[in-house]
Amino acid sequence: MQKRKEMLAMLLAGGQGSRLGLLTKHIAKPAVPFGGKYRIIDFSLSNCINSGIDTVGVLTQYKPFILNSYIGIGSAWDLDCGNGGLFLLPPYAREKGGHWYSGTADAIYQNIDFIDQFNPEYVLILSGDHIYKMDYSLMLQCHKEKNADVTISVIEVPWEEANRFGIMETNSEGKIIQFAEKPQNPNSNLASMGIYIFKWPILKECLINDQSDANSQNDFGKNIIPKMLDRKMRLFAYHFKDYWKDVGTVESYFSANMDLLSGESELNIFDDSAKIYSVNSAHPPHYIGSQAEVDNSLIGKGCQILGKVKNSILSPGVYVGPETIVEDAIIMPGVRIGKEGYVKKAIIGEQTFIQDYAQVCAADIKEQPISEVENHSGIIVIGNHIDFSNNGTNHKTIVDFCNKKCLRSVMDEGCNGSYNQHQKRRKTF
Amino acid sequence: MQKRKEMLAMLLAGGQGSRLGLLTKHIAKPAVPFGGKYRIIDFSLSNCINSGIDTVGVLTQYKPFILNSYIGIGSAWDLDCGNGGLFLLPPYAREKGGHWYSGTADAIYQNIDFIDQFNPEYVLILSGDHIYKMDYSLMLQCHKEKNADVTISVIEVPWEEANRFGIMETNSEGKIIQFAEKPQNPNSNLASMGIYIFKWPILKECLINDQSDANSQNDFGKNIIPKMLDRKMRLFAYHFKDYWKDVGTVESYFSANMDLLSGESELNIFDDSAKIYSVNSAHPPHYIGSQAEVDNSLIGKGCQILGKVKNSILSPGVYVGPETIVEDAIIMPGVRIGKEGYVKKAIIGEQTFIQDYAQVCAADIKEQPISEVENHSGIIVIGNHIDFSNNGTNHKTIVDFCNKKCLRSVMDEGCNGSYNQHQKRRKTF
Amino acid sequence: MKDVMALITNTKSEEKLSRLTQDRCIADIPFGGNYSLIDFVLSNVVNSGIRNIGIIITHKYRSLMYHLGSGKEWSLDTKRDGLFFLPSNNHQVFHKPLHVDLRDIYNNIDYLHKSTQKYIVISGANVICNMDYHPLLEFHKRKESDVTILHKKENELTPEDYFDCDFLNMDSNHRVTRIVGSFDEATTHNVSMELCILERELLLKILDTCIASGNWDLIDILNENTETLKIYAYPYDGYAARINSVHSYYKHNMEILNPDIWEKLFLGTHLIYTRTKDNPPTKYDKTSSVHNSLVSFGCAIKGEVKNSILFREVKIGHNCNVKNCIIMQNGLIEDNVFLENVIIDKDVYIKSGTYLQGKAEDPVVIAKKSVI
Amino acid sequence: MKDVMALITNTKSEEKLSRLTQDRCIADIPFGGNYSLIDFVLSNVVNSGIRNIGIIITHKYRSLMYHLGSGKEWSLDTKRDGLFFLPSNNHQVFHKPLHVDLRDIYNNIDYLHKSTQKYIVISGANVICNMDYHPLLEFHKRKESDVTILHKKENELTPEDYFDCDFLNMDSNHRVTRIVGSFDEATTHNVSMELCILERELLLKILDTCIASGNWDLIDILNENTETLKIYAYPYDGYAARINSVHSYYKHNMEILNPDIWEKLFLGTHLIYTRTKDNPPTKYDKTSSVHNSLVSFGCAIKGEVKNSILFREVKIGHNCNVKNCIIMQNGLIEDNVFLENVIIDKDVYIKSGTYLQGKAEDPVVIAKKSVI
Repeated sequence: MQKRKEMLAMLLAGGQGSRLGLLTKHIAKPAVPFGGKYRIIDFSLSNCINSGIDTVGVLTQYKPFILNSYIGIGSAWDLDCGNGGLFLLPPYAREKGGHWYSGTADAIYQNIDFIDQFNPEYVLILSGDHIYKMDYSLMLQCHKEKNADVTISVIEVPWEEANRFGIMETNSEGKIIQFAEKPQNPNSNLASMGIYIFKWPILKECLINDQSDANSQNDFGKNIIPKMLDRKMRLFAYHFKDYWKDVGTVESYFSANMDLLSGESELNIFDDSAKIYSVNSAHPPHYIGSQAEVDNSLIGKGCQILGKVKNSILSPGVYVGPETIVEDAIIMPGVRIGKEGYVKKAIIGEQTFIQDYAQVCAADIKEQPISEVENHSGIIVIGNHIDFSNNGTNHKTIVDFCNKKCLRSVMDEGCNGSYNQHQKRRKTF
Repeated sequence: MQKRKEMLAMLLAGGQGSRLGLLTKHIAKPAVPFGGKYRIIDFSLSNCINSGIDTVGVLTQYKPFILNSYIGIGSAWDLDCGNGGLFLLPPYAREKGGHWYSGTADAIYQNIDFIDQFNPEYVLILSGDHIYKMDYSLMLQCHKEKNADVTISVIEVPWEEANRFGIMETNSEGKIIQFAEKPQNPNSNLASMGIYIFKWPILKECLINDQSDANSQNDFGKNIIPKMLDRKMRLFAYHFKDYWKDVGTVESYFSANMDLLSGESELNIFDDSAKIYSVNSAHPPHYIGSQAEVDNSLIGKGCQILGKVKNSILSPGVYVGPETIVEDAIIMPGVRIGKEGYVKKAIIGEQTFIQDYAQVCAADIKEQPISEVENHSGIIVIGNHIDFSNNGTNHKTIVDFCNKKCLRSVMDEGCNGSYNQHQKRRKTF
Repeated sequence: MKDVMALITNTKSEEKLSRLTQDRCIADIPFGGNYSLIDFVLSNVVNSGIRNIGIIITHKYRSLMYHLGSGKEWSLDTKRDGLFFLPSNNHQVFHKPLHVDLRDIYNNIDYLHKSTQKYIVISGANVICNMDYHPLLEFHKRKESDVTILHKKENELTPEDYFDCDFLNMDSNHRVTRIVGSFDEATTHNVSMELCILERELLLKILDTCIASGNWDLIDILNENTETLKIYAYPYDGYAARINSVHSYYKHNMEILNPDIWEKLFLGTHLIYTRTKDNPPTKYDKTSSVHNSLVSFGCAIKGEVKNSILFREVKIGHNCNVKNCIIMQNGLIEDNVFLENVIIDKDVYIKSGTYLQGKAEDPVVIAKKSVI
Repeated sequence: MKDVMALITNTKSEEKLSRLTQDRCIADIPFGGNYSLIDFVLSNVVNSGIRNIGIIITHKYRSLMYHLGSGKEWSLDTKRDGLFFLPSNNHQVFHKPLHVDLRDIYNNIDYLHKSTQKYIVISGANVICNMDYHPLLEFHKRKESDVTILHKKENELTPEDYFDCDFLNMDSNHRVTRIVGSFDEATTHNVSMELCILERELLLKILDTCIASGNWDLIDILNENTETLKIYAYPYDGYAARINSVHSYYKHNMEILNPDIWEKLFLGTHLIYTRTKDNPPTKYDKTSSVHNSLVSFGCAIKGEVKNSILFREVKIGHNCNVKNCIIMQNGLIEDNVFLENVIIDKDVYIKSGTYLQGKAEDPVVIAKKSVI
């Protein structure tokens, strides 16, 4: 009784995301919290339902537990509908054993049977680590109008950054005539966003073809697309002009979060017409104390702010103690920061407890201090579930390390970890 | 805010089930339909919720797609509750790549983190291929009373079959003093049902221990339990006295189904007090035609019976054409059997179409006729999604093969595939 | 149909169904072995892609709310839109056909305001069919219609079947010239199916005129405006049954024993959803003999059953003879019972040896929870 | 608590809350920045492990039903038991305390019959607390009590707060000797929390006596039977607030700005669940200045806010000064507005330059959807 689907989406959510360091130590990249309320995958899944796509396969592989239980059957995005649905697609064992997904194209290849049962005309390939709002139905319309074999969503990037992307050269009707992965001397500044619409029969044939190529890395950007170009197939570019960010590194993750605070962010999460849905936790409204100050920040549910918060994003359930200053920071759910502390340009992982008087501020040193703390180009990242307040354990070492060596301030007056120094700074906030 | 769980269940649902032949060619064993309405896993999951267990991890590995989408987040069993929940646990990749589950104990070992987050006192280990109704809370009570390290559920088996099971020898208070896997000369007829309650800290220690043993197969029955016995730990047996069947082979699967038809089946699926829940499909009531006869059978929703059905189990959506006879058979969902056919002692896979006048009856020959048809000790098994009515394709070969060579009748008058012969038999039904 | 919402109104004129509506509304009358009447229109609406559905509830609605529950079975337990119960504060019985008392809708006008869809389908709950509304919407758009009413051409009319129908008089172009309440006035046999589509804005305008005029009968208002409003009739040619009396209830239940109709209604355009129940399959004993019957799940049959409809968990004892009967959920029929032309409501217990015979044109109705 | 079911009754005496109940019942009055009153008792019930819950609905219940939806947020969209709406056919206002009109329950007696649990908790919807019922059940069993009533010792009573309370007179063993309706007759300050537990069978027996006697007031019946029935009082010593007037509504909202009370109520024994809404986090502008306030999500704040409660999607413009206010969902406050001691209902639009000041003991209430 399954009716034919015009288009289904396959969402690649299995990558390790190692460039996000401690942020993906315990969870898959798409499950990393974002923007004081969301997880990264909320954007792609909300885009799907807002574009009228009700059938989504999510390819998982790396530490998927939290991602799986977060997604469930897609109820949070109304994807648990009778007709379609959300399907988790981990690698699996067959009669002759199992295969891990060895590349983006291989992940789709191993799920050809899954796609075939819906007998779709088109397949949309998405990544689970992009922050953007997009109506895929407009891209599909373009795909149909051009009678394309594949349509690739592209965005203009600054010329000086073009050498970091897969760059498309198009002719006047939008047909892709050349594709170069990270070109030294780019002829274009149209970068691939890693979002593809394929005619399913064509993609299927290309995937099967690619599998027999022993030299292939089974990757869309590196193998499938260049081969299609070689075979003179119809590749078209779809120009996307709104906000889009790949949050594959700590730096881009940090700046995408901070973009939400700049008054002019093109990604309007306050826009009701294409809501970003997420799993809602049962937190109460947040409380801003009598002595608190909150300035240019996003504050999530259930926070208790007794200190000062500036240019920061606080996820649900964060506690900021009295006389503590939090500035330019992203604080993950359930973090507790004690009193009279100072946090600057940092990302603090879920459920971590920062002790009273602690100083967590960006360091200008390159070394990796200790496994639970990382420095990514001046952004301090602290892992999940660490209790620095527990002075009895070996966490004390970390605390001392943070305070005394690693976490020197980048502020002009420096950071020597002294309490008086900190008091003075707090007053001039 | 996660509260401590007294006990959570881990359900082993990842095995290939190769002894079920064609029945598990496309799906995991726990997802195989059973009893005209259920899938095998319904029994274990219903037992959990009926025993008050609301947190269940399901370990999957072999072809889990249908199983995963059948289970979802456990709504069908009311396991999608705020406090606990049902969690699918496929093998996954870590920083250094992934590991497939190499044994029952290894599968639990790889999910120690999952269990630890609930901080349970006890862990219940279940299999996904048993047909039974059991209140695990009674077993837990026994476990607590004995202050056992592990309690193993056991059932009395006929002495002559004891050499096919893991056999326990117990002392007068139920303490296990000896354990033998498939003993030649059993001293006891108490067979392990593969259902264990462990103290979690003890199990965890045993699992970690077992991993460092390079010779271990990481199996509960073969390794973990014998080692615990060696270490003089407190192993107790819990006597289960009701209906229980491991449906790991075609023969046991067939007979467990047929047990439902014998008036005296100890497994009362009509009992309301401990319902077996399942995902309900939107089929209408079934229709019994004017010329139909139905005799000692279970008929599922949405069937259309125009012929004769005897001692059989028909799953939802089966069509039996006029003047067709179905006898001693298990027909899977959505099967269509044309007119004037004959099916005897067979299992016909989901969505398979049997053409008009076809004869599918048990053969006394041992050879494997063709890949879509198997003979298991006289029970014919036909695979899923085969359209024998499509004479244009190479399925014709299979049909002919079935009719003329493989599928000889075991009925006294023999089966020569002739239509007249069949007509005569039908009249004497 | 993302741009369409639906309102399901509860038919209030239930005199001829009263033996089945002692403690339920018409929308919740059991039908076809497993369903409530509302399941059909609700499944049609959902399967046509409509996701914003309001159900007007007037009285005796508890069992209906229990039946619909969270709306999960119809995929309506969603974050966006979903299923809304709209209480009518108006308890007056209202007899005009199409059975749309606009006061009920006006009473929930903020729901209409809050909804975002352009079109609205308004339907009663007592028509049984399996239909996709896409062609209706296409027709509505193509004709640039203001209001499009669904109708069916019925050639074998009896006054008994259609005593409370509306008939659509129309021109050759399907434009409705008048909606008439009796067969005598009708120029054709085009029976209204109590379902229409119009723009939400137009409905709001009509409600405005209601306040001004004090006339709350949609049919009256349409009849008064056949020149200014473009009212079209869209013909439905599939199987449809209208339940307005015990007579038609019995007749149409028996009708679906025809395998063609059974297939059209249940395996046709789409599936009909209903409340999930965890019952085992039906058990046929060695001694059973069942012919030309529709049997739900969880039944256990030992005796003879012919031309009958058994709802779930019906038990039929040895040596019973059940002919031309409808036995609702949980009926317990002991051994040696004879039943012919009987409708047995839920939870009835018929003791051994009972003999009950109704007439085909006037079946006996046994009330819910009776013990006989 | 698998063996306990719950009935939530709707308090009917709403004179002193009428400015907040124009188009909602008391159970649906917004509270604490994100909740409806019923969320507290419903979360207590669910978190105590009760899964079979009936809610008696009388009038103006549409918004309540919308709020509760499928029951998903409270994990009540289950196959077994779950959430049931029980219509009261009784529209008469009934003034006795504990607010249990047994006619409402009798009207749904088949729901009671169908339920399988041994005990039943009956509670009103207008008490705010975060409580686990396990100790109450333990107490009830230990005392071999017939009826156990929850109470709280209130030492700082004002007539204004407790004008419609019941007080429990009891002996040293917590056995209730009399339930009195006014403070003057009370021998202690033990205020009834409008929640009791008893066996379902006993409730059915009491309903039998109601039919015989014509007296449907549970309190009367208990008072008449203090010797034959063992009625005990179980003391609650956590934070609890009883909402029975605009005065107490305002007072208790302001009270939860105390961080200790905020923590006890929301992060105490368990979580308080409410309807899910997909709103972004709240945005604090560079120019904002917020102190001692409770702020829900989806707000955007540019001006000054002090000692106030903002529900979701409230927008506060530049140069505003908001003090001691409750602003419900979707309030749009333009620039340069001054508000002090004001309760603003949902969807209100306050234009630039407005100045509104109420008294602390008698706040201004701005009705839903007002434009000022």
